[in-house]
Amino acid sequence: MMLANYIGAVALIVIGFYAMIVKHDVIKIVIGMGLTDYGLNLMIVSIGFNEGGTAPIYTFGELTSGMYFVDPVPQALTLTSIVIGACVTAMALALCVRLYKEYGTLDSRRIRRLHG
Amino acid sequence: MLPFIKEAVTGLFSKPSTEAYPFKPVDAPAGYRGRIVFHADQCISCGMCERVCAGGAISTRSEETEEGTLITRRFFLGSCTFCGHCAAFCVKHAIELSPDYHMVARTEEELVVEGTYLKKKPAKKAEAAACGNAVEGESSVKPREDGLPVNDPAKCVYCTLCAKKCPAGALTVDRKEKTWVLDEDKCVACGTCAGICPKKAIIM
Amino acid sequence: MTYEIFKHFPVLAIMCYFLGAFIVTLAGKRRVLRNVVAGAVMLISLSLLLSLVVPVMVNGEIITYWMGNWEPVEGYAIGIAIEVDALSLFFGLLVAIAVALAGFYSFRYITQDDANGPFFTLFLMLSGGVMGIVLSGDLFNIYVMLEVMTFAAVGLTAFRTWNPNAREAAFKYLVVGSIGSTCVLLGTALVYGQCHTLNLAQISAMLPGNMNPTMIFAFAMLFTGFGCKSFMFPFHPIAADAHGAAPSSVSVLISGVFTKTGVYGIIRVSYFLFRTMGLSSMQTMLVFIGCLSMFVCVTMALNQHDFKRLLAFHSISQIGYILTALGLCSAIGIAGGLYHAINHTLFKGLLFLTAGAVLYATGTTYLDKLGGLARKMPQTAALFLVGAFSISGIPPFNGFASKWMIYQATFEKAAETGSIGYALVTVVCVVTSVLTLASFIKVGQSVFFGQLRPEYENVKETPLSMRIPMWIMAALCFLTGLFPDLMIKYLLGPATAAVLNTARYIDAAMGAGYAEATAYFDSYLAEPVLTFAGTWDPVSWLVLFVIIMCAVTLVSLAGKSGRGAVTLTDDAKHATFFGGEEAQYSHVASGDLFWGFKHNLRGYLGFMSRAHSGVTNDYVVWGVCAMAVITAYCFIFM
Amino acid sequence: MFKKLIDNSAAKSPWLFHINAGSCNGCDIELVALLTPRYDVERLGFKLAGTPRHADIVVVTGPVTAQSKDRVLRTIAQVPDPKVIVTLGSCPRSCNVFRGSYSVVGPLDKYVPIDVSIAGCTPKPEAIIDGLALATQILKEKRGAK
Amino acid sequence: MEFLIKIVYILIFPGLLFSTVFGLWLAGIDRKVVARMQKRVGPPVLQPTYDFFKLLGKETIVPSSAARHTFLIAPYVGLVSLVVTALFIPIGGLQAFGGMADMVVILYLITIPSLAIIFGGSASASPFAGVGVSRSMVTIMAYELPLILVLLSVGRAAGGGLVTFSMEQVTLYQQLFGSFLLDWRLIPAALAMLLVIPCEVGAHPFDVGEAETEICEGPLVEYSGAPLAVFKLSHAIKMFIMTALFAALFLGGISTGMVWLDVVIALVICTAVTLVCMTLLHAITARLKVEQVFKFFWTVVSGLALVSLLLVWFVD
Repeated sequence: MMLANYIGAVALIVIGFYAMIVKHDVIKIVIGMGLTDYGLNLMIVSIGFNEGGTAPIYTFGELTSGMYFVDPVPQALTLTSIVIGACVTAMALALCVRLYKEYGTLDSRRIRRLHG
Repeated sequence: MLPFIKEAVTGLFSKPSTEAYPFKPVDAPAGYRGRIVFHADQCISCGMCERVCAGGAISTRSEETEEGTLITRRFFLGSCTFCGHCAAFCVKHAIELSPDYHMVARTEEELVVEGTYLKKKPAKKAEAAACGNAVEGESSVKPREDGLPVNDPAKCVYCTLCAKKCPAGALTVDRKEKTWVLDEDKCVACGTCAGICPKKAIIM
Repeated sequence: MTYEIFKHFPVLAIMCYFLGAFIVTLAGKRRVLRNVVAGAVMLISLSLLLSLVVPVMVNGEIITYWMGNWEPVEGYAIGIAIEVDALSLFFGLLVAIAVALAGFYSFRYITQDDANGPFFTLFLMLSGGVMGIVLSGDLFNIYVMLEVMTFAAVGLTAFRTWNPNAREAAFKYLVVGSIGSTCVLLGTALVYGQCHTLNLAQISAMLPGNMNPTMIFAFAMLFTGFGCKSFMFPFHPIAADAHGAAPSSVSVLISGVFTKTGVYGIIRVSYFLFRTMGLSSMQTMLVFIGCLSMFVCVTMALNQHDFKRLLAFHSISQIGYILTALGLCSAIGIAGGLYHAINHTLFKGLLFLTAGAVLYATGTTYLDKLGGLARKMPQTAALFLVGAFSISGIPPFNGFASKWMIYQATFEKAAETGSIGYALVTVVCVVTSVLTLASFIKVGQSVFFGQLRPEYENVKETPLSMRIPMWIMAALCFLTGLFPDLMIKYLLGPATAAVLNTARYIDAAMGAGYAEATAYFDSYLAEPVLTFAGTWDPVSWLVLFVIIMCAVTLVSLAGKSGRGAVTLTDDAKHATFFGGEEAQYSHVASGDLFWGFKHNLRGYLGFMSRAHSGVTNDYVVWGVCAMAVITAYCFIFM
Repeated sequence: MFKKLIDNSAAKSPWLFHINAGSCNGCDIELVALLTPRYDVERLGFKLAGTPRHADIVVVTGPVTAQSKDRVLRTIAQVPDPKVIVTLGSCPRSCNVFRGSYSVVGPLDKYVPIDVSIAGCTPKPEAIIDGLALATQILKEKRGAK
Repeated sequence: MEFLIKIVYILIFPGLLFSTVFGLWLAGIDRKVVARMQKRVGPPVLQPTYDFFKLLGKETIVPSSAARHTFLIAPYVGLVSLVVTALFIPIGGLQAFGGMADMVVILYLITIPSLAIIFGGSASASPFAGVGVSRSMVTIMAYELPLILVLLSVGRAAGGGLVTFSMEQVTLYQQLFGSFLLDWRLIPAALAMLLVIPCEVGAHPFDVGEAETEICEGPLVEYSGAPLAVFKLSHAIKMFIMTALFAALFLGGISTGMVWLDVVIALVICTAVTLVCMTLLHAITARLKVEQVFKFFWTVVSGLALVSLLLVWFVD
């Protein structure tokens, strides 16, 4: 089960990079960035996962000695990283809008005033 | 590059080929045309030199005095091309280009060569009448005593070359009328007409 | 502990920036109030860090602060730590100084922009992010700060609404920068998976010696990620774009400070966390990347037509120096690299500020459109010369002192390893230095000297409030170059010792004896002794210079009676000699220069110019390739 | 302190700047001939300078043509004091055979005072040496007068 | 007393006065011998001195479009830094201030005078100067690569198994083990150095930056009077410094036990090196084009130096 998670994560990251490398539409590049991010988040969550673990919520009543938690730290990390990813996507899309206004295109091959 | 090294090293140890000029005077080579020397006493004021001078370096200034006309011929070396035409055209060899090349001056005056002579007024016009269209026979034309040219009408073909060449403009020749007239006042007796005449009709 | 009070200073220094960032927005359109708040924040932060110099640098304390008082329990550090050793403080000081000077410069500089309200918010966020990275003792915290910093930097890059290139640059920066962030996050996640802790000290106690393929991968990822943030070789084009488009005072931060976080990250990763720098393969890699960055970027810089873009390429070139020096893994190399880091911040900051002054005065930084400004802006020109001499390593300015140490380091490394390759590294360094000089002569000739363009007849000197930060930077450039001994004693020596003494860092965080118990640290290393293969004594040089200058002056005064007059008027006699023609505007500048060089290297230069195509996808390809190559290299040689 | 040294050196190291004001090149060639091993004026300290700013002696050849007039005058003006102006050959002195041409506006002394004229068309190198030697004397005089 | 000796060092012997006099003398010798090689008489040996003093007496024209301060200050900075550099180079074992700067520092210090010329020319705002600046910089780029290779070879050879940059150690090593010129491994480096010297000094055939016939002396085009004199003096002193550097690097081992004799020998060597690498080269070559200079130095000369480095590194 965890293997599927990792494969999924890697697949997402690879697809993300693929989009960033091959797709010339800047929106698609942003989508690629997003995909990479999601793949990573998936991976981090998977790292903290323990088979059969419960949610790391400390309640006196249900806690027994045989129970163990999933690692809460990666979840915190993932949350942070999701927020950051969302910010980055928002920022990138905002820039895309401005780029379209300024260049009249979303083709990355034509947005190359800075070169050489 | 190696031959050059050889050349340089041999150059270093051989005598320099430089002239020691300012310390040791150097003569100009034969035939060098340098500073103009004007022998004023030989000049007959024909003006040929002034005519042929390309650079316009020669000018004449004349001044009437009691004894005659005081003529000053001025050669401005600063305008001279040293072509030697003036000397070549001077029948009297009054102009000479010396091999003196040292023509350096701070002022204009130092570059001027001048000569002055007095052209005396003609003493007499005695045999003036003798000229003109002589009719005394074929070979009766004799040179005049005052050195002015005489035409031999028997030989003359009235080609007008002499009139064209006369520096003083003293000759008037008419082909139709077959006349040859000399203005004695103007004539300087330079001999150009005699020299130029194709039929050798002018005698001096 | 006598230093108890100092414990709170680092976190305060960070929080100051973030607090300030939001308080500034309250000031709204009231400019003075905003400036006062921002200025106070920057000064407080700076003074907090300066007060740490004595305990950390001189007395060798390592200050650890646990956020929320979450101290390690049973040898596991769960809380977020702020840990300040000499290395962190070194970079922290560098950040605080650069931020303060750039900030004070911005007060006036930014008035030309239409939306200057959010500027200081972003600016202080950026500063806080950078400060957070260098003072943090927590890997994930570093990532978060990295993102905050990147975010603010992207915002600031796109900030200039009237600069048509700003959005493009910001977008590329964001996309390619995201590769770096991805790498850092991936590495962090993998490290956490292995160690179940994010505390730097604890990781560096646990990881070394326990390398497995996952960790090698994690190392490669972290290395690439921080490399991306330092804009090392294949990531350099975005740096050039971003520096060129951002306002100059921000460029100072991006080039002088932002890149240093990457360097700091690389030091932490390879000297502390994984301790891989002992491997000759790692040294070779870092040195190779350094040399490549150095040479490629300096040749790119020679081809540029924009003042700031040229400076941007030089930033990466200088980062190449730093990486090379750090890659040597010898005390003198590290000291040289750190020295160059602080010098680079100073002189590149100065140069960016002069570029900003030119932009402020004339409205352009395009080299072909400038010229002769030294007559109108003499002080800016003088400051530019100081910066240019520093960066090209002209004694006695600071660039030379650090470059000299780097040469010593490379050459000694060559002798030590017997490998001639390191001697060739010295050669590359020297050649790069000369090419740097060349490109600054190009800038000098194009912007400050040569003929004054007629349209700049009414240009004025930059305002005093902008000149003061520049003069301070220039003075620092001069002083840091003049006293390398003091620098080594008080800043570089402790920092170098900190780099080489991982055990102390671990013990400070985790309790004494922790390092010895867990891993391969025998004991503390002695203070590193820096021995040089040569000597350089700038103070004596200066003294001799002054003495001889006095002598020459005296002689020339004595001979005044016979000397010709110095005349300067505006008549035909004093017009420029144009072979007799009337003086007219004719400026040999920018692209006209260095034909002989360009002609001989035209193949290479043309190729490089085409390769930097400006297409985002190409840069992503480079980044991904770099990631792949570094990973493969690590797997093969570790 | 160095006044005497400087005064003495003034005549020993005259640097020339050569202006062609529409010359036929004859004089130019002769001037350059001075630098050949045969005449070698360098032994007297003469040197051809690349720019009027370095020159002590300005050597002008050629009648001053309409095109060159402004250039010549400007270049002469740009020579630092003390300076000496030398005309080489007959042209700059009097326009020589070019006088009256629609394109000649000379001679030079209409515009600037000439210190030394070297006559000849072209002057013999020895004459040029003489002229330049005279120019150095003038240079020294001017230096002394200051 | 110590202080007085230092002052004498600074102002008289290897310092200001001596380097001025000897530099001008070297320049004079150079001009004289070039002339003799070309079968000319040539100027008197004191000619550069006359030139210098004459220029001092000339009017200094500051062009109206120039950046005045840089224009006037640059020559003096160049001169003074050059004289300071002279103090750091051992002359026949006599080290005035040996322990203060090593070879790499000297490598950088000798670029300062070139920079002074470049920035001075740049400040004069002449397009000729612009071209000259460009060319001068290309020549600096050209010779720096072989020069550092030469220095590395010497440093390696003098370091024994290790390396050194110290001039003192180079001298010491040569005193113990003989001059480096006698070491076959370093002969290519010495040759390279001999070619670097004229390029650094800006002598024929590498004087593209100050080509007086093409670009009106390049950066010096607007200079006149005293600043020009100072530049000419710098040029002369540079000849002295570069040849002294060569003497120290490759012929440092000559020791007779008497310091003054060593110094005299070193000065003779300086003159000889000047004659070989500047005078002879001047006499037999024409000026190269700037891209030829660059190519020549980055291929042939660097190649020579690299061969030496490799030999020193791998052959015992």
